[in-house]
Amino acid sequence: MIDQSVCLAGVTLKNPIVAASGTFGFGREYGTFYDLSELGAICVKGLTPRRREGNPPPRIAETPMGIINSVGLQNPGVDAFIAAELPELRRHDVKIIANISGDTPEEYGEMCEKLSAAGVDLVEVNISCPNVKAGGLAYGTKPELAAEVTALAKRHSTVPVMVKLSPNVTDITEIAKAVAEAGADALSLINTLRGMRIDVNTRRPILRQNTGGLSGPAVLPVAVRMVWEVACAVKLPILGMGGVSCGSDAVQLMLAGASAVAVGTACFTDPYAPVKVRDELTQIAQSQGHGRVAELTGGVLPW
Amino acid sequence: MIDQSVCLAGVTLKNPIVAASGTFGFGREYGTFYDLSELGAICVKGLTPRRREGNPPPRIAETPMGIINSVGLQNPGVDAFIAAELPELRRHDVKIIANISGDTPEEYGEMCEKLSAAGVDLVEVNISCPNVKAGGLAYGTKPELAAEVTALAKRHSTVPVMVKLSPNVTDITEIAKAVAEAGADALSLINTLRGMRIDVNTRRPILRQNTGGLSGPAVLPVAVRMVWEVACAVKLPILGMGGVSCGSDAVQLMLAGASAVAVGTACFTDPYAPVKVRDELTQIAQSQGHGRVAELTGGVLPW
Amino acid sequence: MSLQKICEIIAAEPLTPHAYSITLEAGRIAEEARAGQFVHIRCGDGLLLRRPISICDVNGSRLRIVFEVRGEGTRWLALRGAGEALDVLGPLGHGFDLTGEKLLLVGGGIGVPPMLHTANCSGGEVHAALGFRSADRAMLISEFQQAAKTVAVASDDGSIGVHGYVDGLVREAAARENGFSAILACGPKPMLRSVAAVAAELQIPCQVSMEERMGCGVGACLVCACKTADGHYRHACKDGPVFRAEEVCWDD
Amino acid sequence: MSLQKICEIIAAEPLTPHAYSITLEAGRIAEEARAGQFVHIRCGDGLLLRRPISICDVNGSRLRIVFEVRGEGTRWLALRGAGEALDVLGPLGHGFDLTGEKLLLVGGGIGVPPMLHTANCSGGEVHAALGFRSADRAMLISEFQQAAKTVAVASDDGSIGVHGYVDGLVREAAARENGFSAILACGPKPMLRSVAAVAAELQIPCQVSMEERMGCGVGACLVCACKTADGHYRHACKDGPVFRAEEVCWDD
Ligand SMILES: Cc1cc2nc3c(=O)[nH]c(=O)nc-3n(C[C@H](O)[C@H](O)[C@H](O)COP(=O)(O)OP(=O)(O)OC[C@H]3O[C@@H](n4cnc5c(N)ncnc54)[C@H](O)[C@@H]3O)c2cc1C
Ligand SMILES: Cc1cc2nc3c(=O)[nH]c(=O)nc-3n(C[C@H](O)[C@H](O)[C@H](O)COP(=O)(O)OP(=O)(O)OC[C@H]3O[C@@H](n4cnc5c(N)ncnc54)[C@H](O)[C@@H]3O)c2cc1C
Ligand SMILES: Cc1cc2nc3c(=O)[nH]c(=O)nc-3n(C[C@H](O)[C@H](O)[C@H](O)COP(=O)(O)O)c2cc1C
Ligand SMILES: Cc1cc2nc3c(=O)[nH]c(=O)nc-3n(C[C@H](O)[C@H](O)[C@H](O)COP(=O)(O)O)c2cc1C
Ligand code: FES
Ligand code: FES
Repeated sequence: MIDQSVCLAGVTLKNPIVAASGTFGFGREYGTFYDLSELGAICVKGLTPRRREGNPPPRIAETPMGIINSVGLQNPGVDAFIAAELPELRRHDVKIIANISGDTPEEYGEMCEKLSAAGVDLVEVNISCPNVKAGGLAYGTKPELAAEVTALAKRHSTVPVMVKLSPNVTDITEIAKAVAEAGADALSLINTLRGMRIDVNTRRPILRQNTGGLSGPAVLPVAVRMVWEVACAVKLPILGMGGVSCGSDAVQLMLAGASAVAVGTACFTDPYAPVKVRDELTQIAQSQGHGRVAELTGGVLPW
Repeated sequence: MIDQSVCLAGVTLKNPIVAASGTFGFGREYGTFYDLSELGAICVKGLTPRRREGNPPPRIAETPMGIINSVGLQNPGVDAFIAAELPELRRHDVKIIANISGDTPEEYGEMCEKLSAAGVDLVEVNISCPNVKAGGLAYGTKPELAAEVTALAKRHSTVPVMVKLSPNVTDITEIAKAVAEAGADALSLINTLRGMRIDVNTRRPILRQNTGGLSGPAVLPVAVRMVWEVACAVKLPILGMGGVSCGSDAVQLMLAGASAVAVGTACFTDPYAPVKVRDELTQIAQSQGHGRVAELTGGVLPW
Repeated sequence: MSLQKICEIIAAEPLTPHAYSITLEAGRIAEEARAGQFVHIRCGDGLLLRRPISICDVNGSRLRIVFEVRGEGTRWLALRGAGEALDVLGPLGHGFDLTGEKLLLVGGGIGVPPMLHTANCSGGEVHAALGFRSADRAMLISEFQQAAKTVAVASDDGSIGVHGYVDGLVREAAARENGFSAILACGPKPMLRSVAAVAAELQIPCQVSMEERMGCGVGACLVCACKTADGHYRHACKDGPVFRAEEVCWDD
Repeated sequence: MSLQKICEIIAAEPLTPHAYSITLEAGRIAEEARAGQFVHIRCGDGLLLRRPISICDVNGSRLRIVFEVRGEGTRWLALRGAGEALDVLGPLGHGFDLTGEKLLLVGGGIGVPPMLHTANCSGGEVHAALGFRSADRAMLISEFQQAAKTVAVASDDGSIGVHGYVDGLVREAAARENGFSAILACGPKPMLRSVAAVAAELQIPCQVSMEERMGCGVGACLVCACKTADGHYRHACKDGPVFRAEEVCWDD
């Protein structure tokens, strides 16, 4: 068996597969299917300073090889997470990434402080949630704001800070560079693309919020392109995601420049998807003669 | 049978289905399958002032429910189109839309002049081709440049000018507004999203250009969202497109605000797709009690 | 404990012109299934989301589902035949609380099937009140006659049973029998709302099974939000699909 | 004139451990097919792009294709059985020019099947030179023995026929027979390049069938670009797949 470990911003994951934020709760549910220690890391549901109820339903709709969602960051708040969920997660041999969203840069700082103290392994700063009005997407589309949030998160964190980028931008490298200069330790991408589906009979958008975030296989080619662009533009390690449902999808993202790969929507189709993706990815790396899966990172040979 | 005709920037199409630019050549090939007069309009392959060879192959790759292409505007040039193709197209009872791309705003003006004189029904100004270096995408992502090109195209046209917007932007309404203020008579959207696919064995991007434009069902939710956003932001008629492969897809775009709908990639799967989409769309409008399919436009009931 | 299993189809048949019945060899998914739980079924390679379908009945390791064709997924499901395999996740969700001597089970339309399993699971005396749109949509009545002490039927158009809605049947049953420990109901939201209202009026504890669009089906993605009376959101796949009627926010 | 037709599969069988043969009831698509043309086949609902496959043989309204499994599409195709239907577009492309008294047909690997139809279509004398990777990939040899005056076989590993490449066979055939009017070839690009080089050296006109990734298959989308010697791009699906060897740009 080849070496599956990868390094993400100084944190060693035993394998490159990460559960994507918002698709894996706090791990409890999928933990009944397999041991969470099978994964490299778990990125927990997006946290906010205080409990959030999220958006009214329907919150999900199916699209061709994709889904759109508008959960709107329902979560118990960062304190409840630390008190009730983190200890449980910590019982598994898996790295924990806390995904955070704030309304102001200060809120990001506040959460980073608490989460660092509580001992998560990495903080993922979500500046790209398309489903909340304040903050969220706005931070992800303006380089100055993205940099400001990043700087504040860094200042209040003792663990590495990864910034999650939005694909809903004209030039993702511009944001990536701003965030890199502001001190981010890693980047993760892509969050969801904004989409809409209308019920032709009722004439209502299926999502109660009208629009939502598109994820799933449909977005894979956009994710591969963006990971490649960002990898070419900045030197930071990348957690790649967007549409991964099999090993070769994950290999594409690693070749494009990702150090690790998150699996999200695919869990809904198959709860075992992250484990299967890991095995297939390892198998591909091995059959290509690699001693370590980490050697895939950045291996694309552009024309 | 209900009234299928729709009006796009003052031009009456006998039905709302348009062949999307670049997927239908100059009509000759699909004309062997059915009478081109079955369609509302044909948008011809993107034209440039002079003949272009396009990009080296491979120019196409398949992705989940999508394709990426990098044709790079191969075309015989606007003069050859007018001399050799337009007369043939004119033998059919179908509106002709000339899709144009230039390296400079002046080139757009030049082509508009020639095409207006030659008697096309509408000019579609492509400021959003992701597959050419100069011009193209750059015009589509900067409101000032988009406005400049639009103004020049208008000044040199005697037929209505429609501007084709890129989805690879942070805020498509910003470009739409700039183009509307500059005098555009209609908008068309979406062009392709930029994507990439890597062959995990050879490690080469499948497209010789590394990246290309994503189209097909995968992008439908993005198209619906953008058509809706643009329809809410500007008063211009919209030619909607992106991922339409059946009648209800087209109805979604019309409900979101499109006056007519283009069908592109679906032709590759099924040459009869435009005709089938037309029939299914008519059927849906009729079953909903409409007297005219045009009544669907803008009929969405947002929450 | 939920499981994923590739289940062989033992029998697949149309039950009415609108509904289909499929019986699966589901192993532990069947053995562990409780009343009111559901399974989450993958419907072909082209659809990313599984479809939630209630457990209609269980016989050892065999599990039966009954469904109507509503869209792409159920259309695919309706085309399956014996010998084929289905990818099933289950048993999922929080089902009915069956404590009580005497239960009134209320089903409306495609909410009828799960009440059969519920009838078969309950230890005490059960009575059933079933509502259908019309006679050609009526189903499972003989099965209910085996499982329940009384079975009352109503239809919207009077083509079978009493002309009217199930809440009428509930009133009648309560008037006829005395001392229902609980009313358990599954069906469209407007029906559940009226049944809950009648139950409240009669001061009989009521549980309702709610539908919501789902992603994961196991409680991880939080898309299946059901608004509760206190303004919070709970989740149909994990906290539900069965809720106490007074927990539910009945607005809209 | 190209047509779209849902064609019934008359026979489907493995031909070698790697290749499959499917015979279709293709009506006018078969009747109008010319040597070197191809059909564009839809491979299931999940794949947007059709797959181009050469016409291997025609018998009245029946059309035969032979293909290897390379990826998702051909894997789907290999699973089809008699009685099922395929959505076929064809006949497509510009085929071989068969004028000439005496033709040398050269096929390499999965480029062998279309040369069978070519042999059967040509009026004059035909000789065949077939190359395979190894004996277990060899196919259609007896059919060629019926259709051609001589059939020479080579394999990369010597496990069948001559140990070596088809360009060697071409040299030998040209030395043995005299006066080939033309060499017609189909196979991987490196093979075509060497066959074209030998043909040029021997001053025999040569036509080659080129592969390129396709979209529409009919000439409308311009994705299937083949670079020509003069630096322009022509299109495999419409201008080709058969080109005169000297038209082709052989670089890279
Ligand atoms: C807990 C639960 C139990 C159910 N039990 C049954 C049953 O026993 N028999 C039965 O016939 N139906 C049942 N349903 C409804 C059934 O899930 C839907 O009819 C089905 O999902 C429709 O899928 P489709 O692909 O045919 O429709 P489409 O409209 O094509 O589905 C598109 C998407 O919307 C979702 N969706 C559409 N309608 C519903 C709905 N009413 N509830 C939830 N999601 C929906 C689908 O799951 C899918 O994700 C149940 C629903 C829930 C939540
Ligand atoms: C004119 C022509 C005639 C052909 N005739 C035959 C034949 O008779 N028998 C046979 O076995 N094969 C033939 N091929 C090759 C065949 O088209 C490919 O093997 C097939 O498309 C692979 O599809 P896939 O889904 O299995 O592979 P994937 O790799 O999954 O396909 C992905 C995409 O790439 C395209 N693609 C991959 N390889 C090729 C290729 N070599 N040529 C063109 N497109 C490709 C596919 O069509 C599809 O769009 C022919 C190709 C052309 C252009
Ligand atoms: C239901 C759902 C909820 C999500 N919630 C979050 C979230 O809270 N925070 C976040 O950063 N991303 C969130 N995402 C985005 C995913 O983490 C991921 O970036 C995206 O889904 C693309 O990956 P996928 O195609 O593998 O799902 C969510 C996605 C889905 C589908
Ligand atoms: C092969 C191909 C070539 C295209 N060429 C052009 C073009 O020349 N000009 C243009 O404006 N759009 C071009 N497009 C974009 C389409 O017109 C359309 O905007 C896009 O494909 C989305 O629609 P669809 O999903 O129905 O294909 C091209 C698309 C494809 C697939
Ligand atoms: S469906 Fe995912 S939490 Fe209920
Ligand atoms: S495949 Fe479309 S032009 Fe050849």
